This record gives sequence, C-alpha cells and structure tokens, in this order.
Amino acid sequence: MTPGAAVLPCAGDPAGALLVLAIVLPTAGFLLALSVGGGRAERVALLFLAGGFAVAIAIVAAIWRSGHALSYALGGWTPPLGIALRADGLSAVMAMTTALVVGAVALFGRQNFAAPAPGVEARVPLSFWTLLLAVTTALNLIWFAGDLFSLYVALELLTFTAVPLVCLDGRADTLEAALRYMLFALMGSVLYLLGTALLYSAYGTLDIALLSERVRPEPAVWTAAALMTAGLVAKTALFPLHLWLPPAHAGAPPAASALLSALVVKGSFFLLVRLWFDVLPGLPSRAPAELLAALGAAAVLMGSVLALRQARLKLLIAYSTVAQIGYLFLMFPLASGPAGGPVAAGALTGGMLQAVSHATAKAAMFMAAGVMAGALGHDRIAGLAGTARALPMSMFAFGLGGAALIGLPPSGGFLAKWLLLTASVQSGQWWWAAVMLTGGLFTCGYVFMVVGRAMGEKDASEPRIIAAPITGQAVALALAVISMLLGLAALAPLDLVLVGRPTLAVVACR
Amino acid sequence: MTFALAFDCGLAVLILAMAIWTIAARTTFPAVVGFVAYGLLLTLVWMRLAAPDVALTEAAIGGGLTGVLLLGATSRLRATEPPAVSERPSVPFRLAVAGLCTLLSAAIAAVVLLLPDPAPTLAPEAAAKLSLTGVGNAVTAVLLAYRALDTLLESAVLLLALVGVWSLAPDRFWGGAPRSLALRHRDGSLSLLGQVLPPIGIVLGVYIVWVGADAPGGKFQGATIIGAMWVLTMMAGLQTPPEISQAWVRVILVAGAAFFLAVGIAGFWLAGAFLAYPTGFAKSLIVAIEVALTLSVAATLGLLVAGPPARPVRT
Amino acid sequence: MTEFLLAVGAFVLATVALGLIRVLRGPADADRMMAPQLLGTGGIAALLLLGAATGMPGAIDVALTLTLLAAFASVAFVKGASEPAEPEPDEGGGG
Amino acid sequence: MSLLLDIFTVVAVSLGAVFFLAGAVGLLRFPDTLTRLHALTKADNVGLGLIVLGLLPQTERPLAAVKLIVAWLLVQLASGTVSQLIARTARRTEPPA
Amino acid sequence: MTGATLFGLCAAVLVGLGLYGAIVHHLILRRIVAFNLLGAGAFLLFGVVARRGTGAGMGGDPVPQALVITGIVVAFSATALAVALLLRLHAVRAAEDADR
Repeated sequence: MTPGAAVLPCAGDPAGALLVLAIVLPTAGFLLALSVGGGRAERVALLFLAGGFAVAIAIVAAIWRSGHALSYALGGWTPPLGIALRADGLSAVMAMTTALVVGAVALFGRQNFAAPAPGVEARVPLSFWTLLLAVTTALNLIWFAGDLFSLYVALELLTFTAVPLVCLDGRADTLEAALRYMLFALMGSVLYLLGTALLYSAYGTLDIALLSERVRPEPAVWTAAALMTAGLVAKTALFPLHLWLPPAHAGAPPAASALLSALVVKGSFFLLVRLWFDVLPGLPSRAPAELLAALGAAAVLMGSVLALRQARLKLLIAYSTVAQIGYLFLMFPLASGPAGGPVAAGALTGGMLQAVSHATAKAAMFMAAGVMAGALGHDRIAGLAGTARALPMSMFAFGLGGAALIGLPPSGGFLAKWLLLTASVQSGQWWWAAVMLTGGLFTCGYVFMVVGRAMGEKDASEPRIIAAPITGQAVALALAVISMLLGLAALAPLDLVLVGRPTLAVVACR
Repeated sequence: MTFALAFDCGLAVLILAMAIWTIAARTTFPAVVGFVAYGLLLTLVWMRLAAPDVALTEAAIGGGLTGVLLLGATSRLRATEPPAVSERPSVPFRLAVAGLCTLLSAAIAAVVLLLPDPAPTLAPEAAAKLSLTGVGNAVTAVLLAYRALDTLLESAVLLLALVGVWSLAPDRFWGGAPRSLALRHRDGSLSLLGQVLPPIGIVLGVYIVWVGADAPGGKFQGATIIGAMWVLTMMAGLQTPPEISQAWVRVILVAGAAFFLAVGIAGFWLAGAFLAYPTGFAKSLIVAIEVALTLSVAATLGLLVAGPPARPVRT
Repeated sequence: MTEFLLAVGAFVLATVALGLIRVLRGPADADRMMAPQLLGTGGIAALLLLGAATGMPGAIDVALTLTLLAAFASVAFVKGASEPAEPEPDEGGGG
Repeated sequence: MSLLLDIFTVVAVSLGAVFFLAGAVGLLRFPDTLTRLHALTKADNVGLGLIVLGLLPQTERPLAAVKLIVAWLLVQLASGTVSQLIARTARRTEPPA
Repeated sequence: MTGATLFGLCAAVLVGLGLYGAIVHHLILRRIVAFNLLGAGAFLLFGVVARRGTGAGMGGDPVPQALVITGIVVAFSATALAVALLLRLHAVRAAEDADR
C-alpha cells in the first residue's frame, strides 16, 4: 500500500446509507418501544425488526452485486477524526444471520412474552422486546463499526442487553449467573479499552483501516493485542474463561438462550477476527494464532466431555456452545497463512460458516429444548422418554440442529468443517483436523444421547406431556432446516465472506 | 516546573495510596470511602492533564454519583457481609494473580515510557474543522459532531442500563415507584440543604451545559449535577421517586436520544449525511441537542441511583 | 506567583493526606465519613490554587461542581452509615 | 498596586494553608470523633475562606470572583449540615467518650 | 520526567491494582469497586495520551478526552446495573432463606 493512496470513504454513498439504517432502525425502535410502553412494545419491535430484516437483505445484495465493501462516513467526517461504518463480506454475512435469528427469536418469543392484556404493561414483556431491539443495534454496530472505540461502546451495549436477558425470570440462581456473566464481561471490556488506549497512543487513530496500514510490531502494539485478545476471549467464553457461560445460557428463558448462544458470543468473537485479520495484519501472528487455536482445541474437547455428562438438557446445550466456540478458534492458525492464499481463504470461509451454522443450529436447539421443557415441566434428560412421540416437530428440530453441529451433509456445519479440515491438511497442520474429528464424535455422542432418550417409550408413571403451541415449534424447525441447508451454499459462489479483503483499506467512493 | 512536578508527585502518591487502601481495606465501607476520595483526587489529576471537561465529568460522576451508588449498596448489604477473613482465595492463587497484575502494570508502564515523541495527535485536525461546527470547545465538537455516533449510542446505553435495572423489579411492583431515598430520621438542617443546594446546583448545571459549546462543560457534566440535585431533594425527603409507568417519565427519559436521532436522520436530507448538520445551523443544533439530552440524562441518572420499582402502583 | 500558588496547593494536599490517614483508620464510621468532607474542602482549595496558578479555564466551575457533589456524597454517606439495613420490601422471586 | 495585591494574596493564602495544617493536626491529636469533627470543619472552612479571599485579587473577571465566593458559601452550608448529621450519627452509634 | 509520564506510570499501577482486586475479592461489591478503580486507570491512560498530544494551541488532544467522557458515563451505567443485580440477588436469597 503506497502512503497516501488510501482512499477514504465519502459520505452520501447511497448503498452505505443502508449501514446507517441497520443501526438506526433498531435504535429508533428501542426508543419508541420504551416510550409507548404498555402492550405496544411487541408490535413496535416486530415492525422494526421486519424493517431491519429488509435492510440486511439489501446490504447483502449490494455487496454481492458490487463485489466490494460498503462504507459510510458518519456526519461527513472522515477518519481519523470521524467514524466510518464499513461492511465487508464478513459483516454482511453476520448481519444477515443476525436478522434471521433475531427475527426467529421474536416470532418464538411472541407466545411467552405477550402483554398480559391488551395495552397492559408488564415487566417481562417490556424488558424482552426493548432488549431484543437493543441487542440488534449492538450487534449491527459490531458488524459495521470501523472504529475501535465505537466497537467498545457496542460491546458495552451488548453486555447491557445480554445480562438482563439472562435473569428475566428473577430467580436467585439466574441472578447469580447474570451477575457473574456481567463481571466477566465488564472485565473483558476494560481490557479491550486499555488496548485501544495503547493503539491510539502509538498511532493517533482508532480507525481500523488506517490502523491496518500503520501498525508495526512494537511493544505498544503487542501489549494492546494481548490485552484486547484477553478481554475478548473472556467475553467469548473461550476455555478456560468459559465458566460463566453454561449457567447463564442454561438459566435464561429459551428465547433469550437462543439469542445469547447464537449471536451474543459471536459478537466478541467477530471482534477478535477483526482485530487479528484487519487491525493487526502487520503483526507476525503465528504464535498467538497457535495459542488461540490450542485453547479452542481444549474447549472442543472439554466442552464436549462436559456436555456428555450433563443431566439437564439446557445445560448440555450450553456446554455444547462452549465446545462449538472452540471450533471457531481453530480457524486462526489456518487462516493466518500468507495473505490471500487459497488455503487461508478456505479457512476463513469455513470459520465464518461455522459461526453462522452454529448460530442457526444452536438457536433451533435451544428453542426446541425450551418447548420440550415447557411441555414436560422439567428438562432432565433422564425423563425425556416419550417426547419424540408427543412433540415430533420439536424433536425433529433438535435432531436436525444436532446433525448440523455434528457436521452431517448437507448441513452448514458439514461444509464449514470440511473447509477447515481441508485447510488444516493442506497447510500440514493435521493435528487440528484430529481435534475436529474427535470433537465431532463427542458431538454425535451427546446429540444421540438426547435423541435416543426421547425416542424411548414413555413410562406410564410419568406425568402426561402437555401439548405445546405450534408457532414456537415451527420457528425452531425452520431455523434447523436452514442450518441443515446452509451447506448448499457450496453450490453458490462462496466468496461473499471474502469481499473486501485482504485489501480492506481500498474502499473507493463511487 | 519543579513545584508543578512536586504537586504532581504528591497527587500521584495520594492517589496510589487511596487505590491501595480501596483494594486492601478489610471491610467494604472504608473501601468505598477510599474510592470516593480517589475519585475526588482524580478530578485534580484531570485538571493537571489539561482536561477540564473530563475533570468536570469525573467530579460529578466518578466521585459523586458512583460513590453514592456504591455506598447505598454497602449499607444495604452490611448485615450480610461476612467477617473479613472468611473464605479468601488460597495464597498461591493470590500470588499468581498478583504476579499477572504486576506483569500487566509493568507492560503498560514500559509502553508509557516508550511512547513516541512527538505524540501522534488529532488536535490540529480537530482545530482545523472546528469552524465547521461553530462551537468553540473542541471536546464538544468531538462529542457532538466528529464522533456524534458514540454520544448518541452512549445515551442509548444509559437508557438500556435503566431498562436493565427496572427489569430486576419484582413483578407485582412493575410500574410503581422506586424505594424512597429519604433518611429515616427527618432532619431540619438536611431539609434546608435540600432546599438551598438544588436551585444553585440547577443553575450551575444549566450554566455548564450552556457554556459547554465554547468553554469547558457540556451536557453530561451539567446533567449529572442536575441529576444529583434531584437525588438530593429525594434524600432530604422533599420529593419521592416517580412511578416508572407514567407517560411523562418515559417521555422525558427518551426525549433527548430521540431528538438527537431525529436531527441525525434529518441530516440525510438537509446536510447530505447521517448526523451531519446543515451549514450555518451546526452550533444551534448542537446546543439544542445538548439541552434536550441534559434533561433526559439527568432523569436517567437520578432513576439509575433510585433503583428498580419497589412499591406497587397507586391507583 | 505561579510557583507560590502551586507550592501552597501541594502543601494543602499534604495536609489532606495527613488527615486522611487519621480519618480512614476509623475506628468509627463517623470518622471515616469525614474523609470526603476533608477532601472536599482540601481538594477545592487545591483546585482553586491550581486554577489560579495555571490560569486554566474552567477550574472554578470544576471546584463548584466538586462543592455540590462532595456535599451530596456526604449526605449519602450519612444515610448509608447511620441507617441499619432495611428489610427488603420484596419477598419472593418476582413470580 | 498589583504588587500590593500580590502581597495580599501571598499573606492570605499562606494563612489559609496554616489553617489547613491546624485542621490536620487537630484531626491527628484530638481524642474522639466529635472533637475531631470540630477541628476539621472549623479549620478547613476558615482555611478555604482565607484562600478564596487571597485568590480574589487574582481573578480577571467579576463573574469568577462571584463564583469563588459562592463556592465558599456552599462549602459552609454543606459542611455545616453534614457535620451536624455526622455528629448525630456518631452520638447514636457509639457511647459518649 | 514530565507530569504526563508520571500519571501514565500511575495509571499503569492503578490498572494492575484494580485487576488484582477484581479477581481476588470474594465479595462482589468489592469486585465492583475494584472494577471502577481499574476503569479509572484505563481512562487515566487515555488522559495521558491526550495530554501528550498537544497541538494547534490546545492543551491536549480533544479526541481521547471526549472518549474518556463517554467511557466514564458508560462505566457509571455498568456500575448501576451491577449494583442493582447484586441487591436483587440478596433480596431474593433472603426471601428464599426465609421460606425454608
């Protein structure tokens, strides 16, 4: 990159305005839902989320069609003084996933979080619908913000929405889980913030594109990288900082669990990807990437083993999230090869596909588990017998989601793992492949444990299973089907995630 | 120079002493006292670092509101506080953490000593564009023009925290008022303070918002003072916290951020970009946003201190 | 004059430090409650001296803010320290 | 004239500093909470008053002088109230010495 | 040694102290206090960066100063939420114990 050749984004890019819309719409919805309150928050939320869905589609379409990243300088102030929003392929994919999963969670949540009577405001519905809108703002800001401090604000927004979602039911153990989660998350944010301070001290900017040109291996950058990585790892619940996740994700209401496992942990993971691939490409990242992947491998094995040993379904799914997060980190050493190489491209695509596939599959599984727990009155795995016959749709959704986690074709998980396996073999790092295969076997184990139990005949002494409303089951099934069909993306041009890289900085005005 | 350095050294030593006290004190109350002292001292540091805007914020929030919040929690949890020595983490664990933290401090200290000279800065650029915003205070220009998105979202963060706090209410109290902040024993001199201080505080708060465009000050600082004065009148028993379901409460809370957002969206058409201000109107719009945000932020801060609803709705 | 004012400021800070040692050690909470009081007055004095010495804009405004907020914190201190923990208004887990 | 004002400043500010020292010594030496409180409020308030007085000639604008005086008055008011509250707490929570 | 460097070193120590307290304390309220201490250290680091970046007649770089103002407000919100959670947890616990 020749100095001075960086073309800074200009305001008024018509497609770039979509990025503003993706952030403004849910924010406006949040403010409106909070002010009108009453029983109207739900309708406001559904309306604004539907709008957000359309915006996400438009963003994906714009990036796909043009083949280059979108950008928008807020207020017409260009970086480094101003803040730019940017959307490359990675962000577009994540934004689409967000719109999809948040939409599904909203539809699923309608049965649990309806206002008690028309126009009557109650605690849980108002909190749920406002927080759902706020979580969308936070996530979209994480996908699109091009400035490290705006990303800090986004991370905090995400924490402030995720924590109350955990303890909506107000029981002591979920409150405790929420508090523990909050302390982890706050610590993570402060460490991240310290890193941004150090980067600013060295280069006088927080803009990702400008930093990527200026960053050189020197003490300030290494310290910043270590601090930010540690903070984000704590927020992503990567082993060994995963302790907060299972109680928090298992204790939340099903709709919230789906949101937390599918999307919220991906926010900080995405920032790690941004950090190492976009902010610090100038750093020799071999050793840190190996370290992250080693922690990921440990998470895959530990999480899977712990999942197998759980007696409660929701805890099993939560530990499975710990394991699946581990897979995401295997991508780092595979994708940090020579920039732009086909192996790296495959690994990056595989890693992001894993994130998307896990998001849809895990949301489906948490929703299905919620339906089952609601119908059974408990979520003990030992007492699941007969569920498959009583709730075939939910059980099918759970099984499909599980199959996507295992990586059966044609699921998104299959394609993701296949790409990662190929990358590890091609780059001669076969040990990561071994971890992936072992983890897959464990995943088989815990998914079949649940499915097998549910297929069994119900004991006559057990209480009758209550029928469950159809909407929630249908939503879970739809998400599971999507995660199963994601692998067909192989038939479409796969390079959407690669739009805008590796030459992220060259964003021309049209 | 030497006297200045002596002043700085004294300040640094005092701050470190307060920090160590805050971490090492055996029980919570003295630790929180140490923390409030720490916040007050940091205000002086911010002045020494030529950041009067931050000093105002720190004086208002760091020592003031945060201290009050922590102190309220301390007194309510005091009965449950176990004797100081019970179930400490093991010594090896503490040593390991101490080692890690020392390493962290050393790394940051090393980076501080190795900082580039001259330091990279955006000051010239911020100054060069200042005329486009019409305001005279560069920090205000950063907060409301160059990086307006952060400020907009920050006001959303405050509201979100309030929703989070409210969501912790028992179901049957939803829509009701937070618990009373008044001292149990009515006190004549406190009532007097509660009557005299708030008007002065509100005048000062408004003044600080008003001059914020051109001199040190701004909405968060002013709003914090106003919010604190509101809490003071509630503590003096002159006012009670409002019911959170009332329409006017919601409107006041949301108004600032909503107005900011509306101006931002209007920028699409009037100035060619989201959050841009039309030429010639920048300063008046910035002041208008600040005024709108002041009321909302003051109300939000006051209600954050008051806590979740704890009384049933009066019918 | 600048040097003199700064020196006095440092001196005032030192006396504050001296007082703080005494106050923080207690034993009564009432002793500890004097800490923000002490720092409020001393801090304001130091701030005013600093402002006059360096001619920094806004120093007096910061001092005024500190005055208001230190008084506010002290009232909260009294409330916090003097009242026994109240029984919570709520029983039960929100259901 | 300006020299006279400067001398005034130096004298008043120095006197104020002495009062601060007296307050600190009082805090250290006095035996019980109430007397310590007395030492603190009296000495510090007079000290701050003298410093404000000393700084008045150094202000450039009348508004600044007014604000200085207001700051001092506010401290008087607040510390009066607060020390009364503290004293009552001290009396309630511990037996008179 | 300039004042800015001095406070920079001070910030480094504050960060270490705050992190230590936030990990080691077993009382959650103490952890919240320690978190605030840590946050203040991080803000101070920004302040030092700002002070060093003088230019164009300004005493410091206004951008990091503005970031700190945002950060202080966000940290206050975090403290308020954490404290509310903690108080609620204790209230629910007390009620559950009373039921037993």
